[in-house]
Amino acid sequence: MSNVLFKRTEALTSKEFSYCPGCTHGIIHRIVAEVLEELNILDRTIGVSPVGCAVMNYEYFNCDMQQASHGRAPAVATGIKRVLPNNIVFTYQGDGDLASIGTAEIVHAAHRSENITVIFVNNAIYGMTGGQMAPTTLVGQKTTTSPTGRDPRHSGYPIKISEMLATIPGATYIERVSVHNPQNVRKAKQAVKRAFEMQIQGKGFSMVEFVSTCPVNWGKTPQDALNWLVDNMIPYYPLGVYRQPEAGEKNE
Amino acid sequence: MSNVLFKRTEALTSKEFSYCPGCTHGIIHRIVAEVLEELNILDRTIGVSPVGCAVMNYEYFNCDMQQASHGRAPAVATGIKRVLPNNIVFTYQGDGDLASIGTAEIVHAAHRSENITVIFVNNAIYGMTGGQMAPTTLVGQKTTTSPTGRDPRHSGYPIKISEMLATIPGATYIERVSVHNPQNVRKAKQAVKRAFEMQIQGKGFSMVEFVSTCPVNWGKTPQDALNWLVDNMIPYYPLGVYRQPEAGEKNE
Amino acid sequence: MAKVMMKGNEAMGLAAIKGGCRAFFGYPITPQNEIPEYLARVMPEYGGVFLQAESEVAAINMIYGASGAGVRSMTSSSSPGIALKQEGITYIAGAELPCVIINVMRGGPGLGGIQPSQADYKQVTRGGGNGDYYLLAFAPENLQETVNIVKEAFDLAEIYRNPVMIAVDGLIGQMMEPVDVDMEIPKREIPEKTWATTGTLGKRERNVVNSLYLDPQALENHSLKLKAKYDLMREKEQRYELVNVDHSEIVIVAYGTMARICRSAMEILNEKGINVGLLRPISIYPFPEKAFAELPSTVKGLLTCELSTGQMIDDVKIANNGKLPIGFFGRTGGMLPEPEEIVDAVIKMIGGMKNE
Amino acid sequence: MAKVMMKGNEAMGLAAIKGGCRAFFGYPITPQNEIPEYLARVMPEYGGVFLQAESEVAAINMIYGASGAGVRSMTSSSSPGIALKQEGITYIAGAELPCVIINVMRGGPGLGGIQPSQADYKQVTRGGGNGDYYLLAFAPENLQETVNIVKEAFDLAEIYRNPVMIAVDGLIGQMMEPVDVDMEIPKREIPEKTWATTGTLGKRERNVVNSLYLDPQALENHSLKLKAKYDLMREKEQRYELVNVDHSEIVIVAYGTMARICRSAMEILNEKGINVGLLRPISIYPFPEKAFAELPSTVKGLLTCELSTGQMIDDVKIANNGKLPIGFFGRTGGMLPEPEEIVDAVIKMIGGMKNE
Amino acid sequence: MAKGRIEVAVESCKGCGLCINACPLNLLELDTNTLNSKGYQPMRIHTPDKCIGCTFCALMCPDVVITVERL
Amino acid sequence: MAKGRIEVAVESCKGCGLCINACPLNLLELDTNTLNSKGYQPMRIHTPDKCIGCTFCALMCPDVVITVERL
Amino acid sequence: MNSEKINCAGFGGQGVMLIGQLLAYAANEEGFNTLWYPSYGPETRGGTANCSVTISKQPVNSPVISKADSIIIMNKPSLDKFEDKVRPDGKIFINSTLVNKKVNRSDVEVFYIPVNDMAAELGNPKVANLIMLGAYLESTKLFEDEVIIKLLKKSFGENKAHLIPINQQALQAGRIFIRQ
Amino acid sequence: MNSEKINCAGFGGQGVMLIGQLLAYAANEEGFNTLWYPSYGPETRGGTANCSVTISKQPVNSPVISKADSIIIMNKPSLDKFEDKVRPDGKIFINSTLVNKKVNRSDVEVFYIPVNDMAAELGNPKVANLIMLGAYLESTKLFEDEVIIKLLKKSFGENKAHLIPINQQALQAGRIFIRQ
Ligand SMILES: Cc1ncc(C[n+]2csc(CCOP(=O)(O)OP(=O)(O)O)c2C)c(N)n1
Ligand SMILES: Cc1ncc(C[n+]2csc(CCOP(=O)(O)OP(=O)(O)O)c2C)c(N)n1
Ligand code: SF4
Ligand code: SF4
Ligand code: SF4
Ligand code: SF4
Ligand code: SF4
Ligand code: SF4
Ligand SMILES: [Mg+2]
Ligand SMILES: [Mg+2]
Repeated sequence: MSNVLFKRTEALTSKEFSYCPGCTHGIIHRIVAEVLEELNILDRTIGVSPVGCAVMNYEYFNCDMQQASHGRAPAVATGIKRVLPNNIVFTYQGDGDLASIGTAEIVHAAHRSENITVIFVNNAIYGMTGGQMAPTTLVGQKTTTSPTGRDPRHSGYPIKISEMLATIPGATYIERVSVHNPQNVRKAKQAVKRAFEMQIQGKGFSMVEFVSTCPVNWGKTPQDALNWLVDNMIPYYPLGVYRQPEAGEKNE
Repeated sequence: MSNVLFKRTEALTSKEFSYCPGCTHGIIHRIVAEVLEELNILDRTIGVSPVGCAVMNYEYFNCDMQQASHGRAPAVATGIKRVLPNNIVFTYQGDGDLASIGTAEIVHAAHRSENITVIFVNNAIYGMTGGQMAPTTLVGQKTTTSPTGRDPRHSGYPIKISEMLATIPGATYIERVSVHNPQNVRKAKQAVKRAFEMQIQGKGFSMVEFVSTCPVNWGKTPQDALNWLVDNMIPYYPLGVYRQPEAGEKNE
Repeated sequence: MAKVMMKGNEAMGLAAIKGGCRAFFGYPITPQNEIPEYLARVMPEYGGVFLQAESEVAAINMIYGASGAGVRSMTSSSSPGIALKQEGITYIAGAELPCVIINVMRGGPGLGGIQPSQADYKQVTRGGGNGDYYLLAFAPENLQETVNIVKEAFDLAEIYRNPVMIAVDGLIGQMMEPVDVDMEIPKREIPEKTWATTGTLGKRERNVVNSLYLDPQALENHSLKLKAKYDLMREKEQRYELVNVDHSEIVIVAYGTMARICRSAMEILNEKGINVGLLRPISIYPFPEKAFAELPSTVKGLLTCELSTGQMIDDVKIANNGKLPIGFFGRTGGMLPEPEEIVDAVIKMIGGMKNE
Repeated sequence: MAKVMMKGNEAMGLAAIKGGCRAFFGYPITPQNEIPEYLARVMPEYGGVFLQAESEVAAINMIYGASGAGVRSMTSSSSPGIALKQEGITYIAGAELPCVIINVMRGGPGLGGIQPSQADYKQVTRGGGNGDYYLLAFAPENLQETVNIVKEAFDLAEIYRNPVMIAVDGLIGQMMEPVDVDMEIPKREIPEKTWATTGTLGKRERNVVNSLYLDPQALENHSLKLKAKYDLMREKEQRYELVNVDHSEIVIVAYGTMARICRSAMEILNEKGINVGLLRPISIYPFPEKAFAELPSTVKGLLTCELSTGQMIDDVKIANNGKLPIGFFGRTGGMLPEPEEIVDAVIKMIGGMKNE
Repeated sequence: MAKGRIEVAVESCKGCGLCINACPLNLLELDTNTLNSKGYQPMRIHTPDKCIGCTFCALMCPDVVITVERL
Repeated sequence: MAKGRIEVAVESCKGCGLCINACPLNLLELDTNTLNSKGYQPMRIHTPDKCIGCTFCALMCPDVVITVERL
Repeated sequence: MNSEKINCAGFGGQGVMLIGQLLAYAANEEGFNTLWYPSYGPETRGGTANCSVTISKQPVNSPVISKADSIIIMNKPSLDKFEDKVRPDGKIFINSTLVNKKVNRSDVEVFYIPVNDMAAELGNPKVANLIMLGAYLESTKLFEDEVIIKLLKKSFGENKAHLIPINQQALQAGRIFIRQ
Repeated sequence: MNSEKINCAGFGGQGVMLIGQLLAYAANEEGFNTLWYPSYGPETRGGTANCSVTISKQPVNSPVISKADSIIIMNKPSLDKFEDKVRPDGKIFINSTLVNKKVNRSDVEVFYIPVNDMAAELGNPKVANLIMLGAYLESTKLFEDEVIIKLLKKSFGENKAHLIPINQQALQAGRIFIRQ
């Protein structure tokens, strides 16, 4: 009898993703879902959906979900986790959501070391609204609100969220990953697993930042988008662990 | 004929400060005002008042002023500076204002490297509203909303704003100072002068963080408050320059 | 139990706990600070959560999370802080979550002042968020009523799955009065929170808390469902007090502290032989239109009195529907009238009517 | 000039520039994105400022700063984004700064949907901020009217030193129609901005932009000054169109896209021999109460039609003051009725009136 | 000869091609003759015999429409 | 003998005492016999002769009520 | 013609919005009143995109088209969605390359035009929409090709000027198909 | 007494709020209706602080005191502010240590009590407010000292129990001053 090497995780519902073809949101969803399944926490997990292309992922993750207002997912997650400390709570947020409008909420979730896990999908653009500039948009990158390319004299240099949050004592675990090839997909999954393990162990705030693509608004084919990501995003947003607890500690 | 060694700067109006006796807000006001006078920029300066004990400092600084909503002074300053790039624009903000509700606005003013100067007064408490916990309140410090002392398991460790903002490429100049004795008052004035000079030279975002006192809500005499600041605040919030431009550069 | 003296804000904090509140998220603002400060001390004794949020915006979204997780939760703030919560509030209404919001009103607009005011009437009753939604909103006049309503609010919020706002002026928050926090409130059947996201535990279908309906027909259906709820509130939750309206020529319409001041004015008027009644809205959404139908035909005019430049008067006009002339007396910005000012306003109105 | 085809959002962007707007601060949200996107391209050509803010909250506070500095400035957003701006808006009103705010309305409450809606009527006309303040608010029905009003708005904002909101449903933002952006608008005398903070340059007393008045009497005076302004608006700025009201038995009250759909319904009704009029508010604050006084005595009923579950109807009730029966027809959540639905509603209303 | 076998939920495939690039043996292609009901040309394996069951294609599929079995 | 002279706007002094600690020569004290109209005991210099005009007191005064002159 | 109401629908990327816009622009050029209005938002992603155009000698009132005079259908889901939305005696233009279904109604005039195949033949799959537009224009006699080409020239600018001939051919191909 | 309305005013820190609160608490203990209401906010910082207390057999309606029956004045600015706010035949209790001014009105009963000096004599400057309260109670015969002491005991708890005697002396001192 044949042996299944890979099949769709049951931590995803059967609903088809609404993402554009080749959008890495889908890969990231699968990774998160598989981790929830493998850690056997799906049935006590409550996820928080952002406002962004992933807004409807409450239809995809096969667990209890709350849809949060734009940028406020960490506050919503805080509300949930504080009243249900034994449940697992995660947010899933884009860069417009987390790095722009939701800056205060992510900083203070880290600051209070809320025992939640944040999945941060940085595709350097506002995907859902049609491709406006994000704080993470690269210098020179053309978007609908930076039609001649992002100019640092006008808009500054892109903000590096993992680096910034890593200065906060309460930020227990922070890693930046990518899913541009199968090797990195595997690494990314390890990172997500470590992040949720932190939460299970009560160690406080954990976040995994994915550099991700938006083929449609970048105006590229899905594969070209991945290549562009490797050539442009990763050099500016280096992958790696930005913060992890020292042995035995909760946080600093 | 006698020679004036020190007199009240004309960059302050004659209106008496409403601050409590011994509150270091007053010293900081004087420093900022003297710098505006000495750099000869008072008549083209527009200051932005916060919501906090300093809310009425639009009555103290002898220049055009705008009173901003709580935490949004950097956004207000951005609005002013973008339309009047040749004017000098500064904000004056407390730690509740800047480090809590206004986190997104200060981070993104730094991120865009708005060419403004921020005077950040960190007294580790909400002074005006009667002594609630701030994100900067020290561990163990008792406040009306941390009645048994700040507990890091509940509220995390205090956030270090200068350190955090220093990771942002657009943050051109960041220094933390104190005014607990005349020597430090002089140093602090130098820092404020450097910060405004950055702005005059068009170098982008500058901020001086003052560790400051709130004798009334700390429940201490003014001098004891200064001593407590030296013993407790400065060790956690070390003084010094956290970011300055490398020679010739605007920012990173 | 004997009545104890409590400050309004603290009494509301304790009443919330007695009403089953086990999660409070808020942000400092005068004149409501004693609510969070009290709960910071006392909530831990009840095993509940007290957390100071980084902002009003964060606080209301924490409420969304905690209510969505099935826990009775409350936030409090004052006027500009409530303005900041508007997006969060419309989300909570849209997602049909219960919660209690206290607005200890101060003078506006903008930063305004910190003295007592009723100038948020429209902010409270019309919402400031987007879309077709309303809050159930109460405006009590003394601490006993306030405490009872805060307790009831948690039940009502769950029955209607809707946010309940309690709007008191700063004076009610700051004053002390004797109050019995254990006074019985109506027992109601509270529906089970089958919708709460508490983890499926493998025992039920997953729950989703959400206000997004991309299909316009679905969103219309949702809005009509909400509307049916508001219609039901209108039918069932109108609350008001009628004082001395029989044989009165003029009826004052006033709520909260303004109603108390009007009561004193009525005493003075009574001494002068002028018979004046009071129609006191307790619920301001739904506005007690029924009370107007109960007014006897002796009534020849209504005098709306508010601590604002005139906001509730629109609801009075709608309820009155052209029947009686409507006068207005208001003070605003934190100014509290002396009863004599209302006496004068009533006398003037009577004079005006006579001259017509 | 010949009319050119423009998308509503882009036409509003260009109209703003023609109206003297030299600073735009905004944040992306559907269905208004073409406004910022257009201005990102075009504003630099006019030497103006385009900046995408980190949030709606930041954007409205940038407007405060830029307006306070004397520059004509504008922000735009859509329903939940406007909810987030409420605190900033009450500050701007409190500090008496001019500015223009565009709300391209979508379905609510909460995140709701992104299809056209008029369910922000109360959010727009009652404010959602604290305190006694109002916006001057317009709700045009086609692109030419929209463009003209956007241009005028900058003048009106400065004349009244008050924010002006232009509320259009998403359809007006998204559609293309022929439009002449250079059509003349009324010339008005614009007061000098002596209050702007531009640096004293040693030439004048310092200026302060502020909404704080800790002394309640000062705040009351300030509120009364604002009220006088709103009363003046009420007197001078009521705008409306009356269509075919003479000899009509029923007058429809509708604005924006709903008014256009009603016009089509009126044609169908006309063919059926039923004479129906239209009272179309163009200003929604001040609400055109004067228009109701102009209705001839032939009119026997009003039918309020909205893309909401019923919000403007409160203003209709107030303006009508009990005179005529008021019916309601609404679709919401992004649903747009076909003209036939309105035809049916009118016929039903006539039937109902006959039966009474 | 094949060590692995893949199955594609063709109706759900969006034809993004990420799997194609991921396959170390270049076994995959878009089926230019088909258009699924969503309007996409779905992926197909042109040389199923060579599949080694490495799952790379599945790891990269954003729509999680690939199942891989060991033979 | 004095090199400096200080002047205090007594009605505006809040009696906080920060100047007192700052004076390197310990010349300052609160005037316990006076209460200004704000209700504070204002600062006074008890030994004006010794003032060296170092301005430390003025640098530390939060209410900017001290003027220092060189003599 | 007194007034014409059109719905165009297809997959995002098939250029249905452009068909509608060209009709609206042309109408404005020719002195008609007109209104173009897209369905917008995330559901256009992957799903169907569509737009409505009203062209009229009178001012355009309701932007909502209850019953269209013509509908242009570029894919199958759109036929399912819009088949009922055309008035009796109206016209349905169907991209028969992608729609292998027939229209159920018998009270309308239906044109099955294999525009994708025809575009492939012309050597540029992207002009399928212009072939459809040509067919529509030929059938309704609304506007001449010149008007459309003038508009395309303006919008293409110099960079894309070389694409004008192929678009012209596409329009022609559509017209010829109808004539036959 | 049917009803008594009192204003207490002074610098922040002089304990005027406590005077008012003790009166209100005592009233509640003794079965009266009562309402205490502070002025609040930043203007209390440095400026004057004051509170109003209404004590009544009837339910308390307006919390606003148009004309007080008694006012307690702990500093000079408060006298300026409140002098007019007492009804004819009302009482004014003045801290004459800090208020070196006389009351202008002749239609009221005025008590000049040097409470700061007296407190200094008692050895604890902080009890000036209790001396004032004692004086007020003696003059109005509202409550016995026992009620006040019981309340203070409750609020002081064990930590501050040692302060009870000095407060008791202060009340007494105030009473004695009035009696003389
Ligand atoms: C308060 C508010 N502001 C703005 C929007 C509009 N909006 C929807 S999604 C989005 C941002 C999407 O960008 P991002 O978070 O980067 O997610 P992505 O779509 O790129 O995955 C915005 C601004 C909204 N719905 N609510
Ligand atoms: C939107 C809003 N939220 C809250 C408040 C209340 N408030 C006034 S001042 C203040 C904070 C003061 O703390 P901080 O910024 O540290 O200044 P400090 O008084 O300590 O100098 C707060 C929360 C307000 N006015 N507006
Ligand atoms: S718009 Fe971009 S981020 Fe959003 S689903 Fe499409 S490709 Fe992905
Ligand atoms: S409350 Fe604190 S920060 Fe505010 S003026 Fe007083 S001492 Fe200074
Ligand atoms: S499992 Fe490996 S070898 Fe087989 S098709 Fe997929 S990527 Fe190619
Ligand atoms: S990666 Fe998945 S969706 Fe993309 S082409 Fe391959 S099978 Fe289809
Ligand atoms: S100037 Fe120096 S020496 Fe003189 S009083 Fe001041 S601190 Fe003392
Ligand atoms: S520092 Fe200034 S305010 Fe303080 S006591 Fe000295 S002179 Fe007075
Ligand atoms: Mg993004
Ligand atoms: Mg502070």
